[in-house]
Amino acid sequence: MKKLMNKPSGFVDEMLDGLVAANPSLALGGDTGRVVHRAKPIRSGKVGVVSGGGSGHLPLFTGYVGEGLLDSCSIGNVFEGPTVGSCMEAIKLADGGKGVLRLYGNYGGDRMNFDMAGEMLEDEGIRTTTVLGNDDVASAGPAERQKRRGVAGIIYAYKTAGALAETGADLDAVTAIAQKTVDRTRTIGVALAPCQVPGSDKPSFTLGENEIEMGMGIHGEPGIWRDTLREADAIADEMIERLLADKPEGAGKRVSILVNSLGATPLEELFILYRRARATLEAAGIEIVRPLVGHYATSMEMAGASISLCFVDDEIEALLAAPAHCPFWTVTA
Amino acid sequence: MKKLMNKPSGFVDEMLDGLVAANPSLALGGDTGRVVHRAKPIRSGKVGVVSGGGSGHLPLFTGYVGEGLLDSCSIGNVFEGPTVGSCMEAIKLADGGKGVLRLYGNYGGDRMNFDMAGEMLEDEGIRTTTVLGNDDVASAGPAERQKRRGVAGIIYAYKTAGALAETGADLDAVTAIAQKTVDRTRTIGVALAPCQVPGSDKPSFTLGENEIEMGMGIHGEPGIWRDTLREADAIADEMIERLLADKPEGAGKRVSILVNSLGATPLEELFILYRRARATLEAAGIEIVRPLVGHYATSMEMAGASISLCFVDDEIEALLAAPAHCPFWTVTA
Amino acid sequence: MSITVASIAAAVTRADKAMGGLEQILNDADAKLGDGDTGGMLARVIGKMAEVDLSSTADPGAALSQLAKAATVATGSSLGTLFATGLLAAGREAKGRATLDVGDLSSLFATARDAMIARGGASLGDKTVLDSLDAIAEALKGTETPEQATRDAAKAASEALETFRSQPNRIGRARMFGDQTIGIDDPGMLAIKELSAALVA
Amino acid sequence: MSITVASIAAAVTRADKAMGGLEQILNDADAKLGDGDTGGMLARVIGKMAEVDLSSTADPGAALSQLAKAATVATGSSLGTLFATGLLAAGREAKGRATLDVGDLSSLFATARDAMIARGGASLGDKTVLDSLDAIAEALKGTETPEQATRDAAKAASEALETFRSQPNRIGRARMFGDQTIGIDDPGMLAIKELSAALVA
Ligand SMILES: Nc1ncnc2c1ncn2[C@@H]1O[C@H](COP(=O)(O)OP(=O)(O)O)[C@@H](O)[C@H]1O
Ligand SMILES: Nc1ncnc2c1ncn2[C@@H]1O[C@H](COP(=O)(O)OP(=O)(O)O)[C@@H](O)[C@H]1O
Ligand SMILES: [Mg+2]
Ligand SMILES: [Mg+2]
Ligand SMILES: [Mg+2]
Ligand SMILES: [Mg+2]
Repeated sequence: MKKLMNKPSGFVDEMLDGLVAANPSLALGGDTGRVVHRAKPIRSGKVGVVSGGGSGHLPLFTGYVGEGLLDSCSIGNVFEGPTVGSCMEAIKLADGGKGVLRLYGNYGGDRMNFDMAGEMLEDEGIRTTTVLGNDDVASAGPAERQKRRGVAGIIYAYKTAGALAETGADLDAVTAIAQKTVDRTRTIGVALAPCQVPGSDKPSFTLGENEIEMGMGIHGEPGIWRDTLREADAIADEMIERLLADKPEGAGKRVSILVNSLGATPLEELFILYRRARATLEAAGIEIVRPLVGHYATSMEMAGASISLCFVDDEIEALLAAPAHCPFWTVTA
Repeated sequence: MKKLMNKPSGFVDEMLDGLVAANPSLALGGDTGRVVHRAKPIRSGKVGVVSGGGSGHLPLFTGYVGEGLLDSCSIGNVFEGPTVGSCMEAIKLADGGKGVLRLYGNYGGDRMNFDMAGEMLEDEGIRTTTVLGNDDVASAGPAERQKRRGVAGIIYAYKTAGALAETGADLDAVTAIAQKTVDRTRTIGVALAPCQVPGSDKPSFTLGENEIEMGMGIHGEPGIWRDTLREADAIADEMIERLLADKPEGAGKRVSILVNSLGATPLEELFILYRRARATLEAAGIEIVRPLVGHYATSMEMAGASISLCFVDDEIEALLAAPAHCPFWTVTA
Repeated sequence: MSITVASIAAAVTRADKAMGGLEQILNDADAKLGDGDTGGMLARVIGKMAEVDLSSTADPGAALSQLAKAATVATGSSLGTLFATGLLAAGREAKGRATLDVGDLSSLFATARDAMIARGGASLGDKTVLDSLDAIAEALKGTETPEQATRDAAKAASEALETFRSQPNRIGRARMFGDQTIGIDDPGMLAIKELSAALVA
Repeated sequence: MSITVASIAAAVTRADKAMGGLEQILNDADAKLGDGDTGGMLARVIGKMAEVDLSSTADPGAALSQLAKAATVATGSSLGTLFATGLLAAGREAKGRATLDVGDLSSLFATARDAMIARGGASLGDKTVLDSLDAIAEALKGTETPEQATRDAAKAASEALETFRSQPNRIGRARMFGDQTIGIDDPGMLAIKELSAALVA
């Protein structure tokens, strides 16, 4: 796989350099150089919202630092968790004296690092809470929901927690809305072609000439089935069906939907998927609010798409509509 | 190449369906069903700005319909010009009584269709002007600039013409700013891997395992050289060098830059390119204003990137800063 | 011998039928140099023209204009638009005349050719449909009967194709291939040859 | 026989040297089941630890804590963080004691092991570093001299690797491969085996 890059060892740092150079609202911080935070220091009295994860998923995770979204974000090497040190730095940079919500995807390594970072900061008197994104329905059954991985759907929790934090709400309230949003969000992905970690000599997985995998994880984790490519409508139908079969408790008749490219899949194909997903949802009596279609959480040049549904209630819907601005997502009043 | 689609013959119409369904600010119009226009009818007394082109380049062309940008856009099959009929319909939908600027890329077929559409509407009393995007420096030498193709850089002219039109300026003024913006914009692309037209049984071109092509057109038109992949910094240097060697008359020391993915190339790589391009420009004493990095003009799943420079003057810079909103580009005051 | 709205409609029907067997042949020819859509596009354009109801159309000029308009909604390709341009120009020339004479055909083809040159910016000799139309306009100069006209046109289009085969394409997508196009038929010229052959009674 | 800050520093230096030859071996082992970075990551972590200047550090407990902190900035991988967690816990247990005794080692390893279980959520028997540390803690119970300690530890780590080879991985990336992991060494366990062997005088 050809990549526009220099030495693989510089991939992440050069990418971060470019990201903050192109976006003056972002700054790169910490001794580790692996924390992206808002250029404007956090307002005293505001609850901080921090995330983190491996590189290779832009706009996730760093791209969501911005008004009404994240305050800071620690970032690891490609597909590797952020270091404990950078997690500590991210938390400190998001500390406005009212505590910090750690909001990140449910991966073992990331959990260890954020947990350890939190413990090591306890003596500095920073109160932290944790909410784990676990939207990927393909990664474990409904009975083991707490084992599921976090994927694209986490941006809904970024949005609601970020919006509530801007209002001056306290840490418990910000944590609660993030948890509620995660609890009401479901995602499933379908992979068409792999990506390759810079410096690696082979792709992260292999798929046959005409083969796809339903439910594959964003690092190539095994999914539900592998079979020949079929029509987009059939794929959309299965994805929506699987998401609705996993409807959260308290779900009403309104959802926000995110049709997301895993990287190489172009907007044209996303809109073809969206068209069918929307029709299927409407046929099921469900109304779509604030649809999102685009590149929101990728795995570099992986081909495929994911569909996320956030089963909103009035509170979530209002927070999704609140103004927000980061380099990759702008919501205007 | 695997695609998330249904029948190839439905690719464009289903894509357009999804596009307008996901974006309530857009509507699909005309008897041809191949015109995207603002959902809100054009304000009487406002000059209309219309564009058009083949499908397969999202967000181009239809995605730039929105406040402070385009009023309407005609769209053809993948990599084919829009029909004369749809061009006529797009012009009519952009007619607020003060004339319509036709602003599109310099391709023979598109020119014929827009020209013919304009002529056929003359008896309806709609005054039209034409500005052709011709930013691709690889497609002809500086002496034959009027022969150059239009590529990603046209969005700068969308922005300035769209912003000026919103102020109530007349057709001549809107045409003049579009022409000035085109005259001051230069682009070069580099291709890493091809895309495939839906329904075709082979990619639009072929490149060796480790081969790239500098200057290749967005439909695979031959470029300047074909050679082995090199480091991103070397590629960025050559691209910037070629753009600066073609500096327009009157260029000052301020440029806006657009680092654009041709489709499959992920944001990570764009930021690595941007980092170097910025350093090289600064070393040349040039200051960057309003940088853009992302998917702005693609060729479906083609891999590669383009760099555009818009050599701004005060007027252009102010118009780039004016508020604008379309599904893929938001500028806030 | 006069050319009527009915004979124009009959020619369109015939061309439309002929496209059934030609579509793939023309696509294949275009695939060698371009994007392989000449056949599909022409089938669409001529199909739309065949749908036009000319039964109440006053004169041949109006019929040509109506056919041109039908063509414009069906295609965004160069050839399709040029085709419509040529029809529109010929229709304008014929406008108001109740009937056309076979003797007018040469001039109508020349008018179409010139409008297409103006629209597309190509020149005679670039190995395009223009060269076929030019050859037809020339061949029809002395023609007196419709039968002779179709025969002469078909012969001229066939000869033009032969003549230009050994030259390179100088316009459109095919131009990118330069001298590689020598020995290969231009798909637009091939289309004119095959369609005019299909009109021979 | 007592364990001093100096002997801890010496062990780190030795491990750091050993990583030179081990990095590739461990990467290769990880590539079979995971992402092929165990060696690179450990080299980075132990390298950072070797850079720590322990010369003015008061006691072994403080030295272990300092090393743990150095480790946390160098890695985001599971094993690296677990490594730091274990060091931190052992450091906390030893805190304030001017010297440690060889007889304390078994308990320190057990403490590290338990902290790592708490942090990572894996269990003994899952075929991870935990099983190696558990075997070492067990083996060091009766040990009296540093020489005997390193020998016993190396032997225990080696035996644990042998024992678990025929079992499947139940944690981390390797878990995805299920029974395919039978017969393959866990890279973390292999690392402990090789590093403890390198510490044998
Ligand atoms: N500018 C032009 N002037 C005259 N004829 C042209 C021109 N461009 C293309 N053609 C004719 O059109 C044919 C190609 O038609 P078609 O495949 O429909 O176009 P496209 O290149 O848009 O796919 C060519 O073989 C040539 O004869
Ligand atoms: N949760 C865990 N508990 C205990 N040991 C673990 C755990 N996760 C991973 N390991 C150990 O770490 C090793 C892998 O380390 P490394 O390659 O650095 O991690 P990563 O999977 O993050 O790339 C495994 O061989 C295993 O021994
Ligand atoms: Mg063609
Ligand atoms: Mg074509
Ligand atoms: Mg690993
Ligand atoms: Mg790893």
